[in-house]
Amino acid sequence: QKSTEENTTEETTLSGQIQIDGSSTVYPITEAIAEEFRAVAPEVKVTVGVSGTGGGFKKFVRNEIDINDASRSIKDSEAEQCKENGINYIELSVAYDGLAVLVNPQNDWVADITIEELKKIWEPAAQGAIMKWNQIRPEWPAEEIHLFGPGVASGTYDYFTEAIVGESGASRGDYTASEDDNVLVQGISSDKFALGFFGLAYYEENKDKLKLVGVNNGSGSVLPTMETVANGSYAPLSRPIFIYVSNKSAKREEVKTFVNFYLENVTSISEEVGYIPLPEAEINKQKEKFNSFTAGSNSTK
Amino acid sequence: MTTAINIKEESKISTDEVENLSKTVKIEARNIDVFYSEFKALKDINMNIYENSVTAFIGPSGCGKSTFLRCLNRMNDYIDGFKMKGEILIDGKKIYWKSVVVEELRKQVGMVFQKPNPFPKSIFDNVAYGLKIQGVKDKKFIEERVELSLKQVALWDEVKDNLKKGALALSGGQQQRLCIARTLAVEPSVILMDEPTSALDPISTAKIEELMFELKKQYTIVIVTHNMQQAARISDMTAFFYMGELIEYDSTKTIFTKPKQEKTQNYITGRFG
Amino acid sequence: MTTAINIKEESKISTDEVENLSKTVKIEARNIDVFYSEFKALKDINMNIYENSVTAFIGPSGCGKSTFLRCLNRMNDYIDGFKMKGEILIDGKKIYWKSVVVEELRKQVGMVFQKPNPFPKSIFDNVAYGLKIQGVKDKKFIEERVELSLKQVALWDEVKDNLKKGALALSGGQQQRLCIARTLAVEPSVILMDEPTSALDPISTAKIEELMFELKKQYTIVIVTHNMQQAARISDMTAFFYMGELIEYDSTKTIFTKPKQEKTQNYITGRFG
Amino acid sequence: MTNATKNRLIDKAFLIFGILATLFGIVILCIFIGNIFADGISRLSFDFLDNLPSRKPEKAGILTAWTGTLWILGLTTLVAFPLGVGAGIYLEEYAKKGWLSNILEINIANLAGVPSIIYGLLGLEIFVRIMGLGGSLLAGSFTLSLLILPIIIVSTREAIKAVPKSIKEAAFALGATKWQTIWSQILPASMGGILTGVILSISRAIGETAPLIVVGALAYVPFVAKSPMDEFTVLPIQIFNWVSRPQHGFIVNAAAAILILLSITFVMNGIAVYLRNRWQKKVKW
Amino acid sequence: MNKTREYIIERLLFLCAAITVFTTISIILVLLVEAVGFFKEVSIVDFLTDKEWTPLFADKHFGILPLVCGTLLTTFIAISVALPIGLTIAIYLSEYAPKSFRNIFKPLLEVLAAVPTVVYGFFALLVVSPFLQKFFPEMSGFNSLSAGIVMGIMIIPFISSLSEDALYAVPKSLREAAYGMGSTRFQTAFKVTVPAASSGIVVSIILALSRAIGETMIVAIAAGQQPRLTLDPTVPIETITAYIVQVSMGDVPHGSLEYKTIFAAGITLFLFTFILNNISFYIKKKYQEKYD
Ligand SMILES: Nc1ncnc2c1ncn2[C@@H]1O[C@H](COP(=O)(O)OP(=O)(O)OP(=O)(O)O)[C@@H](O)[C@H]1O
Ligand SMILES: Nc1ncnc2c1ncn2[C@@H]1O[C@H](COP(=O)(O)OP(=O)(O)OP(=O)(O)O)[C@@H](O)[C@H]1O
Ligand SMILES: [Mg+2]
Ligand SMILES: [Mg+2]
Repeated sequence: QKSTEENTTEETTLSGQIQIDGSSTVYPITEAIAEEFRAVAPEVKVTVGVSGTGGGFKKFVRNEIDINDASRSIKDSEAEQCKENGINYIELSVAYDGLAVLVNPQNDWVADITIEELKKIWEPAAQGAIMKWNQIRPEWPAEEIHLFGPGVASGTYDYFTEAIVGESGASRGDYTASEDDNVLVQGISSDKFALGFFGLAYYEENKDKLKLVGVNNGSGSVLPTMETVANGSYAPLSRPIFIYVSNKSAKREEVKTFVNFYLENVTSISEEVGYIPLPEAEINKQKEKFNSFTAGSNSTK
Repeated sequence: MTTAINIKEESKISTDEVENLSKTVKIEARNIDVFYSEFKALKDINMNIYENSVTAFIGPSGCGKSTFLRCLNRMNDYIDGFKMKGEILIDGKKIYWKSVVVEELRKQVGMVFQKPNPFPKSIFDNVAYGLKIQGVKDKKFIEERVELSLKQVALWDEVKDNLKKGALALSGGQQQRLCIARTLAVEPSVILMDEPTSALDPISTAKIEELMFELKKQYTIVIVTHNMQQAARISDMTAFFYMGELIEYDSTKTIFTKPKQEKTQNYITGRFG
Repeated sequence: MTTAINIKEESKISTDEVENLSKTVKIEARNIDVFYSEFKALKDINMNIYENSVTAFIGPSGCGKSTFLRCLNRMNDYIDGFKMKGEILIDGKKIYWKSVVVEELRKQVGMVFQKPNPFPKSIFDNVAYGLKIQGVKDKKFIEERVELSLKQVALWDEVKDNLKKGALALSGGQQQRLCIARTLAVEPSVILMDEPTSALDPISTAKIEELMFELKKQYTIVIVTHNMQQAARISDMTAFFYMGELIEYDSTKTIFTKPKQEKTQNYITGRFG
Repeated sequence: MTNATKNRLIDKAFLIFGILATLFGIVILCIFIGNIFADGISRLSFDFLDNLPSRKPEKAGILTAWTGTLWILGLTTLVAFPLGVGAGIYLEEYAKKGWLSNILEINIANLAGVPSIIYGLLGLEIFVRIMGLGGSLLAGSFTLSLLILPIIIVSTREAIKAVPKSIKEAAFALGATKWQTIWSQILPASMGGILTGVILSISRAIGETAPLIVVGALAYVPFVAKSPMDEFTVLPIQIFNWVSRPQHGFIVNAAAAILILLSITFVMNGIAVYLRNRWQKKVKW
Repeated sequence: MNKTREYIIERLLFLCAAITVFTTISIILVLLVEAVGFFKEVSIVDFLTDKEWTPLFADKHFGILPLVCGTLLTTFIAISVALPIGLTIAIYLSEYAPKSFRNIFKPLLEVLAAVPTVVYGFFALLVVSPFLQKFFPEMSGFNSLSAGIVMGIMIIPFISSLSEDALYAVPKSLREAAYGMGSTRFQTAFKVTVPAASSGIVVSIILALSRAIGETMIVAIAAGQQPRLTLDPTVPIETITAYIVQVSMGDVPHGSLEYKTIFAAGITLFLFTFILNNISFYIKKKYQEKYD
């Protein structure tokens, strides 16, 4: 609070426009930061879109936006296009997004699940083969298993397949997908034999409708919490999320201030909107990275 | 008030001047007022229509001829804002009585319209329509009746080889006779005709006028026409309407030779209309 | 071929029977054929229309009266599929000539329609419309002309205090006179009227017939009517059309007393139509 | 039972069936609105209309969304109205029957059925990229204008067709040129019908989500647009965004925003119905 | 002077009309440019015959059939709901209802088509699906049945309003002829007016169909997003439109083959509606000629 007030008096002179677009996963954090930033620099117009990470990068490589919210790292093809268009950029991680594995509250047989079991369920070979709960663990009921997950175009899906199956985009196809996680919440909460995964934030808001499943990566069942994600014990189902800033934009005073403000406040904000903050040290590293980036791009002018 | 005069005059109707006119009253209209919402289209009409005769309604456009005609088989029932006061009796029965099944009434009181309006179906289906909707299933019977009706309107010879042809392919005059045949097929006792020849050529017109002479032996015919010579030629009784009032109703001869009202006189001599 | 006969007969026209009929030919139609796409609506019409006279077109529905009338001010120009062969001359000038500005022609040859069709504007604006679209700005001049035109149709006294009132609030007869006034305001020399009284009551009809007597002193009037008594009353010359052909064209007196064609005879005695 | 009474029974039965079917539609509509009303009414307040977007549901408002919707509404009207009416007039009054008018007609019929998301892809390429308008109000309203153009054209033609021919002929007979006739008589007489069509099509446009998302309408816009080149958001996008948030508070917000959107739609439909009825009365010449 | 002004005005108005042609051309170009890129990498035979659509999975298949199948399935369900109800309403409003009733309820029903489709989507998912699950416990929470039913409700006004217009346009004389023969209103409607207005009704149905095919939000939310070659209405499916939204809002890198799939899907969608619209245009033309 205090620092915000100090900033206000310091920087009222700033003006201009900052255009941000990209992933809907990162959107809540960026939106919250932008909202706070209004108090610091009311003259700077910050807009945030949700075209998806890919859609955001499409604009980013054309220099149509200043910052892209990304729930995954930039792809080679996208990086190449940046190069072609003479755009230098920096990737800053801002928080973790934990993936929660969930079942229906009426499900009284699952308490935890191992990575191998998840892989067995989700790998491409499982399609049409693993159809019943008892195929996973014999003591589980001989009922059909109904799978729910984010749409295949989402970064969350990419990450999950990468972490569990070992290859991004490799999974069975016969599960119910939706881009809208609320829809998944609805699906799992109305189906006793459901199993699904999505962002932790949606679980936090719907605790009464869902049952969280512990993930066992060899060292015992771990539930995703602030600590377990931040200290890495909830591996591998937590991923960092990023913002990308282009060098041209970073030269602009209002963008520089905004990004610094972002890194300064993201710890408290991400907790508030349901994400898991980076450890202190990691944040500091991002700050340094950004400082040297701006310094670097200024000198190459 | 002219209406007051009319009622008195009605009793004096000189029907005896008409040869062969049956004295049996087929349709009786008593104090008919008709409103379309606020607009009063008919004002206190009283009239007896005689059996086995042709009665013609004449009068300038918009005077209420069609409105009155359509009251006789309750064709106005579904018109928004239509209201009628008074009573109409056919064969002594009130046709606006609650228990009257209006569909039955319309079978009994057939109607032919100004523009030939055959259904976009085959000739056969047009004539058979009335029977089919009554639920008649007997094919033989339907075929016989279709033939009979088409013969009655002298259309049989012209179409008997083409009964499956679309009715819309017929000429205007043939269409109109088809429409009459269609009406006859359900065996009505009254036939209402609203300017049935005004869209037709002289030859078709002559045919239909001839037909009316034939038909009136079995049926009671009421016809609206704007062609005064036609009224004079074919009708036994003529009623002159003007601005929703029945100005004069008398034997055709009287109306066209010594009308009692000046308005009638003006109209039939073509001072207006 | 009847058309061949017509052409010959035209030369024999008994115009001398008509008192006071100017012999100046105002409109001359030569070999007019009209097609609506495939349908031939007029067949080889030849006709001279005389100045300062009233010429009536009669004939059954659909015979082509309106079609021919509308050829005289090229009102058919915009109709899809309309094609005309032959020539029409007004004051000796070919009106279908390429260089003719059709808007100018229409100012010279005004038109009044069957149904009164005032614009949904004030009375004043209706009459002033023709001048305004010509670009006349002079307010005083317009006012004078409006007054004059309304006086010509004897409407001035009835509406002079209400010139700003909507024209649709007038009665049918007043509306029709307004439409005539509107036509007069642009100073035509010919006025075409398509059944101008058929939707009117007797009093309005009488007024308009009176008006025509007045107007023919200055204008050449062509009128379509289905009321034969009207044709007989008001016209100097009468043309009888039937199925797209001009069957007979002669002085009104001749047509109504000793027509040369049997069809004309049949028609005016009401055998059909 | 005679056939006539049987037929009568069938007739009556269908009458009831018809009323039920009509009511079914209405009832579903009421359930919808009732549901949303129950969810959203508590959230409706002046603050809700006046607040900028926020991560806290109770603080979030729809100021930028509804002003954006109004902007879009205004700009789209400005673009689509003259174009659509112009095209309608051309087709109804000028175009000669032939291959050209046939192509135009087929084409318009086709456009009317193109899914709105495809218009989004079109707007993205043409307006955002090639014309360089970016994700501005202008690009959005151009896209929506194209989307509703066919509807406006069709309703303009219907309205013009309904003008009695006699009025047109009267003007021609007085020596008016085609355009004079159209401008001074036909347009005034058909304006009621034209406006009805325009309003109905625009009320469809303001409910559109998909094409605007593709064109680049934003989710977080903390300022009210001041010029057509500004970036924007609209109500349906705000609703879509809120509906996919985890916090229940946002679902309530979405319901409240739907209420606002529905009332705009209702008001516009109401105006259209009013115009239509008034104009139908007036049209008895 | 008048003449040149008239000429200029006519040209201007023509331009307004011509814009619609440019729009169509642009749509086709925009779709084609990317779709051509797609078909360079994927053979059109695979596209049309492969029974799987998994462009975003590791094991990529590019068979459009499952999407087409999903689209047709939801459309079929929607039309099965909308057709009987919409037609009944149309007949009721044109043949039975008093004018005043019709004037109120016709526009009121049209509001059904104006409700944002996002709202319908959630209605399908949160109200209709759970309700249906009471009768079919086996049914998945996402399914084409509830999406189709709700979509059917949305397109009711297309059929009811447009068919009502067509019925209303049937010459009064035909109706009167039927009444004059003693037909009940029911008989008049089904034996005379409906057959006479059949082409107009068919046009309205086709319009509703093409609207259903193009509908996006309802199916994206409530039908699941699982391309599947099935006619089973109780399981999740995916439609073409839902796929386009999914990818264009997702995280797929642009310029990639995955990204280009939306244009291939888009052009398929465009073709579908294009064919339907042409059929309806053709019918409409024929029908206009019949009545002039
Ligand atoms: N459905 C209706 N609603 C309101 N007014 C009507 C309706 N039908 C007729 N009228 C009015 O009632 C009056 C009488 O009409 P009607 O059709 O009976 O006249 P008509 O004598 O048959 O005329 P025409 O010779 O032109 O057929 C007219 O003024 C007409 O405008
Ligand atoms: N625009 C048109 N397109 C096609 N055919 C037409 C058109 N206008 C008139 N006709 C046809 O041309 C013929 C002559 O029509 P016209 O209107 O000249 O007859 P009319 O003598 O004026 O009849 P009425 O007394 O009924 O006014 C008719 O058969 C009519 O059907
Ligand atoms: Mg009548
Ligand atoms: Mg005529």
